[in-house]
Amino acid sequence: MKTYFLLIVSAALVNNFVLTRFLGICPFLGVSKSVKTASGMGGAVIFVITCASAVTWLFQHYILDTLGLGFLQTIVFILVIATFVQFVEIVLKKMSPALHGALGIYLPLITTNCCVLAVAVLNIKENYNFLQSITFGFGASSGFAIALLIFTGLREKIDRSNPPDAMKGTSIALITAGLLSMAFMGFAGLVKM
Amino acid sequence: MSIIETTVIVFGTTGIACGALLAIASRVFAIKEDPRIGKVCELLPGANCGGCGYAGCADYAKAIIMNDAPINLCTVGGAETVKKLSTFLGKTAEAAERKVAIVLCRGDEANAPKNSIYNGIVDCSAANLVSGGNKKCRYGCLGYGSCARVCPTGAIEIKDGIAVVHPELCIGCGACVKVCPRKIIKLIPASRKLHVFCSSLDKGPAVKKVCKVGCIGCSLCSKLAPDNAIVMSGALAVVDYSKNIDDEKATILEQKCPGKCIRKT
Amino acid sequence: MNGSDNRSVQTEEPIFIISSSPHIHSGSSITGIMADVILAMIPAFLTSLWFFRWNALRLVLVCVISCVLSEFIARKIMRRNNTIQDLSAVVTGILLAFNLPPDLPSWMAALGSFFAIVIAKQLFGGIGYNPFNPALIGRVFLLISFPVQMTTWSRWTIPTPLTGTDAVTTATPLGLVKTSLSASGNIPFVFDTTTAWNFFIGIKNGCIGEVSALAIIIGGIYLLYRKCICWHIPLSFLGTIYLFTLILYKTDPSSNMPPLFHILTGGAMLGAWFMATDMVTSPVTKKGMIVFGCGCGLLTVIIRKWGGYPEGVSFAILLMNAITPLINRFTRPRVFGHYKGKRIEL
Amino acid sequence: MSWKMHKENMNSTRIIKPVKKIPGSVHPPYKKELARNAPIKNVSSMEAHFHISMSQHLGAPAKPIVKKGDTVLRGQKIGEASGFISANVHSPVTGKVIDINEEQTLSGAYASSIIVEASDSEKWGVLMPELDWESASPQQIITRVADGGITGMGGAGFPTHVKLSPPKEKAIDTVIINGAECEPYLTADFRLMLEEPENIKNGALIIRKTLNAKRVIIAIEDNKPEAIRVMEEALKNCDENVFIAVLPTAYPHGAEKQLIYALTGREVPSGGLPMDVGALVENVGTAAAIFNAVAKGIPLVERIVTVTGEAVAIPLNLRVKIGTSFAALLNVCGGTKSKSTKLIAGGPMMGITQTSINSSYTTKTTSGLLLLPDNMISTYSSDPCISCGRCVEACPMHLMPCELSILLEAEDITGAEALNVLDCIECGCCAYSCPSHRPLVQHMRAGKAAIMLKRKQQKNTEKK
Repeated sequence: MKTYFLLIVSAALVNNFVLTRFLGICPFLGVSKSVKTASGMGGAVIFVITCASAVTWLFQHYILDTLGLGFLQTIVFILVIATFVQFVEIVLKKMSPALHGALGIYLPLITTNCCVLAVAVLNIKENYNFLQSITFGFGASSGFAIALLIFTGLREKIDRSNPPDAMKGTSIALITAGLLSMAFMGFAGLVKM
Repeated sequence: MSIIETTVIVFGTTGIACGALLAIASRVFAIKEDPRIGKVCELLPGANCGGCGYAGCADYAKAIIMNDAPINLCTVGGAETVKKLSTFLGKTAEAAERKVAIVLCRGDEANAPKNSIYNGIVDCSAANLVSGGNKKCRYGCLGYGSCARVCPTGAIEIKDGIAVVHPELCIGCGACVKVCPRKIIKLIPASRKLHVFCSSLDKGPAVKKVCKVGCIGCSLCSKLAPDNAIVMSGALAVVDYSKNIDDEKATILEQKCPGKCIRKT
Repeated sequence: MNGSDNRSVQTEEPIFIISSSPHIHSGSSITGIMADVILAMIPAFLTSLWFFRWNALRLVLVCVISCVLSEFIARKIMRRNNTIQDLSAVVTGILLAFNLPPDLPSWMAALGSFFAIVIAKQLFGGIGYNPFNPALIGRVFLLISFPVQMTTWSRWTIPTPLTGTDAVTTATPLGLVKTSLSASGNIPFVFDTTTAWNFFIGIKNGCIGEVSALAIIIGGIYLLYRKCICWHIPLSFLGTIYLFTLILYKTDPSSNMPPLFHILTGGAMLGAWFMATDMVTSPVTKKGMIVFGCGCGLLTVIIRKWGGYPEGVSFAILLMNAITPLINRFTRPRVFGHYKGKRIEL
Repeated sequence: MSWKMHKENMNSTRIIKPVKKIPGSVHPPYKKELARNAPIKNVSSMEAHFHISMSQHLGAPAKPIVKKGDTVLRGQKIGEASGFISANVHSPVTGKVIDINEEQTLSGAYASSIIVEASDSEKWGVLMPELDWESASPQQIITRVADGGITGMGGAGFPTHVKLSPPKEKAIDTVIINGAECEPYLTADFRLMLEEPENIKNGALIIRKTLNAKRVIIAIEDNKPEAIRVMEEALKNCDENVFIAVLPTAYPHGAEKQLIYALTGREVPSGGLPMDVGALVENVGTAAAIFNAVAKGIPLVERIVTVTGEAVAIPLNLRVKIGTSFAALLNVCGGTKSKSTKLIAGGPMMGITQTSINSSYTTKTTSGLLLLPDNMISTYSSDPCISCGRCVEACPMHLMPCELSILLEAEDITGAEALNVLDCIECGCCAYSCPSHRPLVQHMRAGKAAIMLKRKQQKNTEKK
């Protein structure tokens, strides 16, 4: 039980995908305009990554490994992830058109959100078992969602701030992200795995 | 079985399975939408200025398809967009003439004095709420630049305390017309060059007291102008923009106006 | 107007100012608040002068001068109006200096000041727009860039007049506990009433401004009296630290320090009274302030207990700064007149 | 002086305490001492021209029913109410109508104004017949109040007869007479309570009778102990359902919603009216005016105005005919003694700045004329919010002015609407306490105006 808890903490805070591993910066900057869309995106990412960790783990262990097709890992993982994202998009378009419209291009871009593939690959690399993989996937994606949500709150503040013209928009957002990641360094060493 | 065959089979099966899943999903969660809306949206200029009266280009595209809205409302795209839309939709419509905004006031700092010092938000609507604004003339331009701020193309400049439109930059979206609390910005055909630069409905003596370049309602211009191209609305001369005034006549009118508010642009 | 108008009273008309109501003001100003904060920091500054002598003076001067200068130059380059007269740069300078170890080279302090003012504040547009506490950003920036210099603590250069015994160590109490616990699993010294009293008045190693809890509390009370801060953040911050560490101490006294130790050491006091209460980067509602303070306390203890750094106050406050917009959003008070059940029974 | 006596009186059953503390509030310097000891003085008719605005009340302006050149009598109706929410206007003097013009009102808008050249300003020309209010029917009273052109005299100027005729399903049990006068500087209501307590009492009883309400509460802040004493004395013979509530001194205790909350614990719902919680609030001046109109047949043509401020030579409380120019009032008070930079109609927290002293004229809602020197006034700047939270603490509506003003600065009307900017009562507590000197109230006002405009436009497009 403790391992799983520590795994979540480690994935979500200490080794936060966005702020310490610097993965998934594109949706991090793109969807952080309003809290509503950010929480939608966070939820979608949590769903996709958690499911994708499960499916890719099963795939790796029962199909690729048994058949000795380890080299197919990357391409098959991408295929599975893409399917999931498409599925989420189709469902979202039907269920919540407003959120779908707000997420816009960033929703299909979960496919190319490197977090997703990173989680899937790390699960295999770190030799996690099935449950650990799902836990790690959940932790990592929650970390992404947390970082995204925090950043969105900040973004709503800095979007109404008054930076010099050269710094307006993405530049000041990136500086804020940098400062935020400095703050996240406080979690360094929190979990010794 | 060779490694290649296995690869092909595994990869192929996975692909087919994923495809099938998506196919089923898209059938179950299908949404109907007229594909023409997206196409029309692409044909529109995408300025999202709202000049057509709809909330942005996408909204206008929807209105064209769903509610049969006229296709010549876009002032930004002008004739070209109308042509494109009419070929695509098979509808005909005459291109509306290009319109530009004009501020009908020339009462700048030197000509129209203020009656007090204003301390507050630099915004015309906000200033107008404080004791009705601080210009002596109740119709004059306040010059706090609300119009300039909403202008999507930066066509409005605040010069000597009044707003001036640069017609070559104006796309005629009408955002400034909506925002002006004194309602002195008008959209006019771009080809018209003679204007009465005053919006004061007050009578002559009252206007004279508050502004050096106001219309004093002498009605001289309405008599001189051909074809009733300038008419009197109470004590204010108003140009009828549906009628053309040739340049020669315009020069005469400009020179003759005793209030010095008829000018050419 | 006609001739008979002469009969009515005409007074010489002055030019009036028109503005929206209200027409009177409480007289509070940003400069006034900042001046109060500076005044409140004087006791802590005096104690640091006593304990660290020349180094304290040097660091405070370097930080204040480089902060003010950075602000002045940044505003010039940005072609904005000059804002050094609002004293906020001075406050940032003093707070940053308070968060530095006494032996830090001057150039590092100046670099930290520059980073604090230019990157963390002016790039966002100056006072009011910065999402993070500039002084803390400066400190964390230095901590990450120069970990050795930022955690090297000199011995006191003066004898300790109040105890007579020379209780000198080369690390901060927190650092000492951390290294000792991870090396041998033992607590390196006894935390008794005498030590607690020493820690309270300032006989311990640490950053120049944080050593004397007493001096900081005096300043904090002044701020409370002047209504520059309210009790919510300091109390919930320190209270959370106390409660959390009390629980830890009760469960396992052999590997945990008593709660009083955690409150009196490190930057807890300085953080709770002066850093977390920074108006710009803390929530605006009372409820939000309590959430903010509790969050700071929680994160501080988590980092101190399980984290890699011996001290977590700066990180905790920065992390809570980041969440402040969200706290503000979710702690909005119920607007008067908005309630369920529209009709009140008479 | 009479503080001790007031304490003793706290034992009396008539004096009650508020049941709730209002949210927020500020404590500005009250400056009541400037004019509090000046008895009400009648302004003798030195004025020749009276500019009587047709828009002295909330709602549709009255319609002039006299022509240029007509002779009008003191007390004669010259403006006819032109809608459901509107009020009659009467001539304060006997004289000749010399012009009917569009003139700027005190709020800055324009409305027609009847200019009367006075020949006799003391003798009543026409009066309505006297009415025995104790035997009159509620309908008779309401008609009389409407005929007399009575409006709220606290500031907003809501036509009183509309307030007195609530729909049947909204029973009113509590009549609150507002003598809080929480606005700094002003002492008009205070003097009225001292000098005409009987009129106020009778007015209150008339309102109670009309509405068939149970109790009357006269609310007075505890910085006016003399008024509390005098009012209590006046209420000696009343039944046990007439109370005096002593409020702690805090601004804005006199705001309608806050006053109801403090005295009854009931919250007027957002967008609702006091009658939704069974209450009605009238200013003490209105109560006296109701009594005058109903019992004596005198229409509302005069009111008490406090002329005060550091720049005024001799601050006074004056009984002023509506339509008198501010310059004339200032003349009675000996003019200015120092340079004045702000001319305010009303109090310093909610009053409206005027551009000219010669062309501003007293209305039914002018409770004060304030001339403030340079060092007293607030100066607004466009400095950023430092999120100190003082406005949030001060707001009596529990809004977040700092957040709202930032939203409105970015012209995010929808965002501000979602955060209930429409609930703002514009009391000014936020801007008063803002260390950044941000024009918070103006932001709210502009935001509210923008929202109303947006709603109107939406309605228009829907109609299309």
